[in-house]
Amino acid sequence: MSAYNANWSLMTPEIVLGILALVIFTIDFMTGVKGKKPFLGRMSIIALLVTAVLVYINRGAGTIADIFIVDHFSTMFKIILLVGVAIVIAISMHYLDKNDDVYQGEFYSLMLFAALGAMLMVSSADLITLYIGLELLSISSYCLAGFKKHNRKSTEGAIKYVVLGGTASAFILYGMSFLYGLTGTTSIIDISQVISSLYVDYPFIVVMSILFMLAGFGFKISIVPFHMWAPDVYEGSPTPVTAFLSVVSKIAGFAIVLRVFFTTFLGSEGVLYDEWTWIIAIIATVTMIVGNLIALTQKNIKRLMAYSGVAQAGYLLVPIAAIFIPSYSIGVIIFYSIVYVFMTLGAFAIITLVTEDSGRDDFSSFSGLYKRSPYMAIAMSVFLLGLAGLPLTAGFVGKAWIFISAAQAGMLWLAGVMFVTSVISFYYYFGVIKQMFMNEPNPNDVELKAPLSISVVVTIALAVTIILGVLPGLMIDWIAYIQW
Amino acid sequence: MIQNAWLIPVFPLIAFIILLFFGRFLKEKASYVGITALALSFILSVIVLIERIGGETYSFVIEWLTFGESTITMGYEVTPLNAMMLIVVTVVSLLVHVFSKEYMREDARIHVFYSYLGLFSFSMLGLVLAPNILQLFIFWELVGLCSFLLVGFWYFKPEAAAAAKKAFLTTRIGDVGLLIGLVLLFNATGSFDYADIFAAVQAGLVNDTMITIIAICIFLGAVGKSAQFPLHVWLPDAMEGPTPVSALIHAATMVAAGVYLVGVMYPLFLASSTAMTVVAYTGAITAIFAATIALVNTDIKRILAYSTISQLGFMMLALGTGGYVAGLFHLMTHAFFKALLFLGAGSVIYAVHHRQDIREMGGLWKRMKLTSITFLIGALAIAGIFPLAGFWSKEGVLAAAWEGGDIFLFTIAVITAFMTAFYMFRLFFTAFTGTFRGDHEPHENTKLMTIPLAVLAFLAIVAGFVNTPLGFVLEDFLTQGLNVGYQAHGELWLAILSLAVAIGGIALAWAMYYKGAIAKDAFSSKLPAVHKLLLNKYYMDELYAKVFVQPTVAIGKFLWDIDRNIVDGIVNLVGRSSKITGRTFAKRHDGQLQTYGLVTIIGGLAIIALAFVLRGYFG
Amino acid sequence: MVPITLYLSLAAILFCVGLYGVLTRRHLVIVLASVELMLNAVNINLVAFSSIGPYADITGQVFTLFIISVAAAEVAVGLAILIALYRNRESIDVIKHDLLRW
Amino acid sequence: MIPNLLSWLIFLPLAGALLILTVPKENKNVIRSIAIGTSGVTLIVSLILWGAFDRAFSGLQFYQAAPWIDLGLVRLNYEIGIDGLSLPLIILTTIVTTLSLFASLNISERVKEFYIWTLVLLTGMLGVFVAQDLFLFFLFFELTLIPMFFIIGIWGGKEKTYAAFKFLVYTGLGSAIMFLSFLGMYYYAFQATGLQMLGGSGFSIPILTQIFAEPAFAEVLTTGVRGALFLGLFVAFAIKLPVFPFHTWLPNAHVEAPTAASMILAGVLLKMGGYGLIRIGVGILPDQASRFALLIAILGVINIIYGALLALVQTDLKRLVAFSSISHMGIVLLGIASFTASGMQGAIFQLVSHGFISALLFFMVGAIYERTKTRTISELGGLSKSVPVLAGFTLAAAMASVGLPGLSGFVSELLAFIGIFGADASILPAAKTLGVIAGIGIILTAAYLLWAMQRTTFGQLDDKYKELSDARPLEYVPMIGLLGFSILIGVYPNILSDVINITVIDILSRIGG
Amino acid sequence: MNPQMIFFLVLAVLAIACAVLVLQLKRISHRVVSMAFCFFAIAGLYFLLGAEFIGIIQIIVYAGAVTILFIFGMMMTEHRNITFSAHPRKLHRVLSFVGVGTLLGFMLYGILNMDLPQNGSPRVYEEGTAHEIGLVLYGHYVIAVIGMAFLLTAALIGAIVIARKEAK
Repeated sequence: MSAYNANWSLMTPEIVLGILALVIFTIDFMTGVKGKKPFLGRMSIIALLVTAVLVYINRGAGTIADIFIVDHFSTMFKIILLVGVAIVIAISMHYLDKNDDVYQGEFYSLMLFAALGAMLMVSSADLITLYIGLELLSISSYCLAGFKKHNRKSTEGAIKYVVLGGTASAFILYGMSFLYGLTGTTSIIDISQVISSLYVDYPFIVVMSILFMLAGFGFKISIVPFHMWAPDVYEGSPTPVTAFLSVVSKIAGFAIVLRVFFTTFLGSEGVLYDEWTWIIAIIATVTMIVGNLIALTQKNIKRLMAYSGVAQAGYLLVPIAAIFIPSYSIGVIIFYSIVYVFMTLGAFAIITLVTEDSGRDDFSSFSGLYKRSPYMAIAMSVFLLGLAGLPLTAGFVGKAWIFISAAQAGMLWLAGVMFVTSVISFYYYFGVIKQMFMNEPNPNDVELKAPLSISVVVTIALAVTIILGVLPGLMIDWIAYIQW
Repeated sequence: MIQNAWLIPVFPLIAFIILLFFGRFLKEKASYVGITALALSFILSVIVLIERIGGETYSFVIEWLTFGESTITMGYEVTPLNAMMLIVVTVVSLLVHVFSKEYMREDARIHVFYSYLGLFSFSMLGLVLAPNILQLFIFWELVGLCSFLLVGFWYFKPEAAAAAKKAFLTTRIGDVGLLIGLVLLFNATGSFDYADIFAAVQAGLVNDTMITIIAICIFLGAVGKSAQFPLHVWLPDAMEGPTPVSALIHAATMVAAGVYLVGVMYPLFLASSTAMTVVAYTGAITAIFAATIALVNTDIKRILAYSTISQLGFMMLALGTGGYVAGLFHLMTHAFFKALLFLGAGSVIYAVHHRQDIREMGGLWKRMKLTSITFLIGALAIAGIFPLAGFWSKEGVLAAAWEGGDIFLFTIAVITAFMTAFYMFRLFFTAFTGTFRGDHEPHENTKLMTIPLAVLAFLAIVAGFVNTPLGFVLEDFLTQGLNVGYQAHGELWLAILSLAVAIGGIALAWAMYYKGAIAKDAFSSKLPAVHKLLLNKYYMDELYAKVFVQPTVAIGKFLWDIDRNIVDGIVNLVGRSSKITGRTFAKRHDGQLQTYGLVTIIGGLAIIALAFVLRGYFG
Repeated sequence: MVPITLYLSLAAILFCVGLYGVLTRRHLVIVLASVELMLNAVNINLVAFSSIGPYADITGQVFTLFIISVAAAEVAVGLAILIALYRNRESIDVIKHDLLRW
Repeated sequence: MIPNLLSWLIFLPLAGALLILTVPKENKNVIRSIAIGTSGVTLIVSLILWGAFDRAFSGLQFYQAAPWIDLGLVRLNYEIGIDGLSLPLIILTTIVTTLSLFASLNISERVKEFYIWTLVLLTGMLGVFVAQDLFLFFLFFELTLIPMFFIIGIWGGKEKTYAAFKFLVYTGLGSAIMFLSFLGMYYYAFQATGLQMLGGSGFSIPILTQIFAEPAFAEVLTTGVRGALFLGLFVAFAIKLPVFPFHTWLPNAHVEAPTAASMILAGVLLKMGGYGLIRIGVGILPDQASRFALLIAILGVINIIYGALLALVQTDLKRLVAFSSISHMGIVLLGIASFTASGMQGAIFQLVSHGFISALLFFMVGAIYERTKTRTISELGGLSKSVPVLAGFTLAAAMASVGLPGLSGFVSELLAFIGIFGADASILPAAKTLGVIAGIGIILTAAYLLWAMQRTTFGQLDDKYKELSDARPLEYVPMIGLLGFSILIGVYPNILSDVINITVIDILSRIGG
Repeated sequence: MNPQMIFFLVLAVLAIACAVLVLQLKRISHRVVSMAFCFFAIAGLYFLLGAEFIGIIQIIVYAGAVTILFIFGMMMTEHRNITFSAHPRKLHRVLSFVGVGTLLGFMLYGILNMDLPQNGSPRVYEEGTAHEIGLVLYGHYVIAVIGMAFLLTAALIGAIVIARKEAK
């Protein structure tokens, strides 16, 4: 119970990452204000990977004072997030290479702090830690979004993000305050034990606080109608930050949604479960429809990815809404998250490469990419096909598993909505593919040389996307049988 | 040899294949390939016929198609009827092959022509040898194809192309009827084999209504192929093909296939009096209908074409009134003399440099002796002058019509016989007598063309003797082992009537077109409306165009509009509307931070409201 | 003897005033201030629960402490971004910042 | 016998595609040779299958099953096998694809990609026909979308983008409905068996067939449920087949696609719809299929007549052929709807036969277009004079399409007609009326094809087409090949029917029970 | 009506009034001052609730630091008496008002309908709340405190980097 005699070794990865982040920050200090510092990027990647390895080594079960949990769930999500951040940093290295006005050391440090926040979030079993983790992630993200401070779009995006993010935090907190007030505890596990009886006593307030928290979390994972910020911020942010937001923020958000809803709000014998699954189902439906429909109209690749990310969040909500066996839904989400991380980051690596090369964010910068860099064009196509959920990519398997899980729960209509909207998404994903393969390159665009970091990221993402698409058993056999 | 009867169609097939692949290199020599093949077929046919007369019989089948528990077989068998038909087909075909060598000499695509002829001969012989109605149908369609190809042989002439299409399409209408008929027959009897079918019909396994429907459907096929009213419109147009083709396909063999079909399926027709009546009336109407048009037409080939239609109607009439042998007998004799007339016409046309209007001919008698004589023989034969072949067979038809008991049919038959004699001699007198009215002086053609004429003339004279009151050889042969009912034989008064009618017709033609005793426009000036009607072939083509073709195309156009604008329009609309919806949603992203907040709040409120209203937390 | 519902109601009102401010004020500084008002409302809630709630214990106040710190940090970051924005755009009118849209 | 022959069959083309990937794109002839070689080997493998196929055994042959993805509650298997329904279509696929590769030799731009996509497409198509697991089936079904999108989109005609996207989204929606029906089947089977799927493999076609045939499960698998599932499947496959009113993607796709792709599209891709309908719709839900027989038959007749009427008024030769495909697919529906051995066999025959014939027609249209640069019927004419061989084959193809005996089209029409006229009145009322109306369709088919021939191969030759070159030697390969197979089936249909028959009997036996 | 109630009402009215004034006042500097008063009022409420430590912190951080921060923010941007052109989006305001009002309605409905047990007076901690808070903060929530430390570092770095003025 007490934090004094807890097994602090459970926190090793977090501690290591924190220290490394500070070390990197210090090194940055000591090497001057400006200038290119690619070694910092490499160090950050190593730090993240080391942490990921530590997380893996440190797996197992244990808690620190009921506020910090290490279990399969958190281990898995942490690894996903750390790898995700590592990839984002690899992408950033190219971006920072191209953009001299961005402070490098601070950029990497903030990324690492954000990663730390995400880790804290994922592991937390207490509303306070959860909130701190969330804010650590959010505040770092706000800064990162506005990091290109001479860019009007970047700062505009950042201010929108701060204001709306702050409001969302207020909503989460307001919801939490009632949970705390009515139970006297902030521990998720303790709350979960009394929530059922609490619900009997104060149904209105309990549901209201669930909804308030859902609104706040929904903001993080950008689901309709809490998604409004996403396109603007995605468009304004430096591209690697966009990647970061669309992957790390979102997946971390999903992790806490799962943690909170599946631990706390399930209620004993699932009493409470009926109260929110259908809401989630409706939100998922609206999210998929709105996200995909708006994406149809986009001409800016980053905005497109934002709306596509909204739609993807909708897909990820489906297993939450369609609970057959909770741990099964978690498996589904984890698999899809893994897949989503690699596909999205692979895509963003190429988007960074291309948009930084052309200086434009619109579709036409992809025009004739196949002629400029066949490998990148093919890889991009694979990622987009994966996001669209077409076969031989991991996205196909991931989506299929979501469908099947929805079917198992008897929510065929939800699977139907998801499928139909996926087909709609073909239109815009293939729109990009069309740009790359069927249009001629812009006259002044020459052959595109990819730097090592981008190539490596793309290759890894490509390999994962295809391998998990063909032999998903490598991952699924393992995920499907873990009792989360 | 009879077991090798399958070789009879195979020889022309081999010729076809050779010409298909090597025709280009053979050019004019292609004709030898064709002629050799047909000669072989002919010899074999003769042997087969002799053996068949000797009583030998043979049939052979292999499994062709299996489905469920049913099996369809293919093979060949020799029956009296098809033994006779083999001879008719091979003889005419052989002669046409020979004739064409000269006639088509100048055509660069003569090898193609011969290859088509080979394919046709193969198909026609295959049709004849078929032991079941499906196989018959298969070859039936193939002869249709050949007809299409040959009518459209001069494809660069738009009329020829149109005629070819028309020929195929019109017969196709009948063929669909036939197909449906034989499918029904199969479903009713479980087999396509003639023997099985007849056994099933005899055993009463098929109910009467069904038999009638099937018989009429099958007859529909015959109507199309044999150019019976109302599907006769294609045959006159088919004269756009080379004349030897007209002789072979559109006079002697293919068009007779319809009659042959009814003959082959005769027991089925006999089982349904309704079907018999339909056949008889269709035949009668066709006979007189076509004859009336032939009265006024001036195109030598078209006159013969209408004559053919009319004669085919005659055959149908005979079959429909129970004259099984009479119909088939007339088929045989008609094949010879009509082929003769067509080849004669071909010879004339060739000589006058491809003019076909009889008003531009005249006086050919002096210039083309042999052709004229043989043509005259043919004309006499078709008119039914004793003792030529036409006399005997036509008398049989009249006898059947009389015996059938329907005086109306008989009257029509007699009137048609009169008209036949009249228009044939109108043609003869106009084209062969008087003065030449063309611009190129015609000459007699080479032996290659005249010898076939002579042979056919000989056949036109003698072919009738196989079935005379002195000995009904053909009848005995054809009815062997078949139950086709009582066969009527004409009495003497009928023969005299027939002869009288024929002579009357000739006399009238003589008076009008040779002697000039009666003005040529004696009738047409009195009945201009009728004349015009006849000249325009009763406006059948126009009627069909108005009633079938144009509406179909109009419906097609209408549906095409619907398809593009409505069916596809809805699809596009769905696509467009999702984009529009998307844009509407996207408009909420107006860049205003506070709009975002508001949308979020309102969305959240909507969820809360929904949750609370649906779940009933109020009160 | 103030019933807790009054505190909670006060918090709710403050929360909504703050929210309304976020949604309608055009001065960005005030918008950020409104966010702070919302957070303060939450704090009132927490402290009220912590002290006179059904399960009164100190955790609520600890939570409040964290929220205050975070809010301060958030304000700092927010104002920093605001300043950067102002340098770029010469305006702190919310409505003017609609470069990113559709 | 070579083990895992079917897997070889499916993945050989993929291997070929990978091999091509390693060849520099300048070596066009090497690439072409590899592509043709690969598909040739696939063809040989399929012929080995043909030879080794046991014609007296009604179950799945060359069966192979391996667990693929274990999702905890459900296992998705790599389950493949063929029966008399799959085999003819496999042969069709390999033949048409191989021959279409010959037809694509005139493609000179981005050769490498083209062949890679075509080979991937081949894998997808073969996969559809061998898959015995619904999930695997769906995977391959979807897989065919991607290459086709690229092929139409890159090498297509003027409106290629529109056509490619329409194809993608429209047929993608079809797959969506299809997969939803699969999920529905899985869900209800899952419920029916008390959440214990037999062997955990909830998408296996043989297992689902058993479950849906089990009377004990009728409480869960009510008529309503089955009916809804069947209708879902029907709509899904109707889009692919395509059936009026879901056909509008087809004319666009066919017209814009390059020749080789049109050949594959019409020759094989449409067949996946018919195959799926028989294999899954009729195979798993036979009672529902027969319940909706009238609907299927009426749609079939509408297809025949509608397609034909539209073909009649087309001015673009290729579009005419496309509409003729729609018309001909009506025969498939009609055959299925009859629920007789002959009708069912007629449907399968029609799938195969139309595969050859339409591919040939598209090839001919492509060859003519390549030379004259126009497909507008009114601008053509008299081609028999300048390109007699091409014109001859065009005519032959048209005749085959018309259903001339001796060519494969006739056999399928005959069988379908025997079926429809012999249909059980309790399953399909008014069958004969429908049959007669369909007969009108045959006349219309003759009408539009002959009219088209009259205006293209026949008639006066325009001077600008005087100097056209006739067929190149390599063009003979697809022409003779496709026509040859059509003739082979037309002359001796037993070659096909002895493979199909036992499976058809097996499928039909499920309806009675 | 006990004194606590009177104090509460006064402070509550003050807090709400100041909050409203923050939104409604014309001059930006007045608004910030009004905000500070609001924070003071809230601090008063904390004292009323017996949470003296939080009250003090509220004054130090909010009424002090944050307010100063806002003033800085105000000074560094537009600090004169700026008037915006007429609000172009009336509908937005109306909708916002209705929306927020409805939300408030929901919240108040929920709160006022809560049947909470009456807890006489504020819970009293013998050694003061600061002591208790200290124990819990550095005991149970030590992880959160460390996290907080990182958060502040991150905010610091971010704020500096972004707000730093440099020649461009």
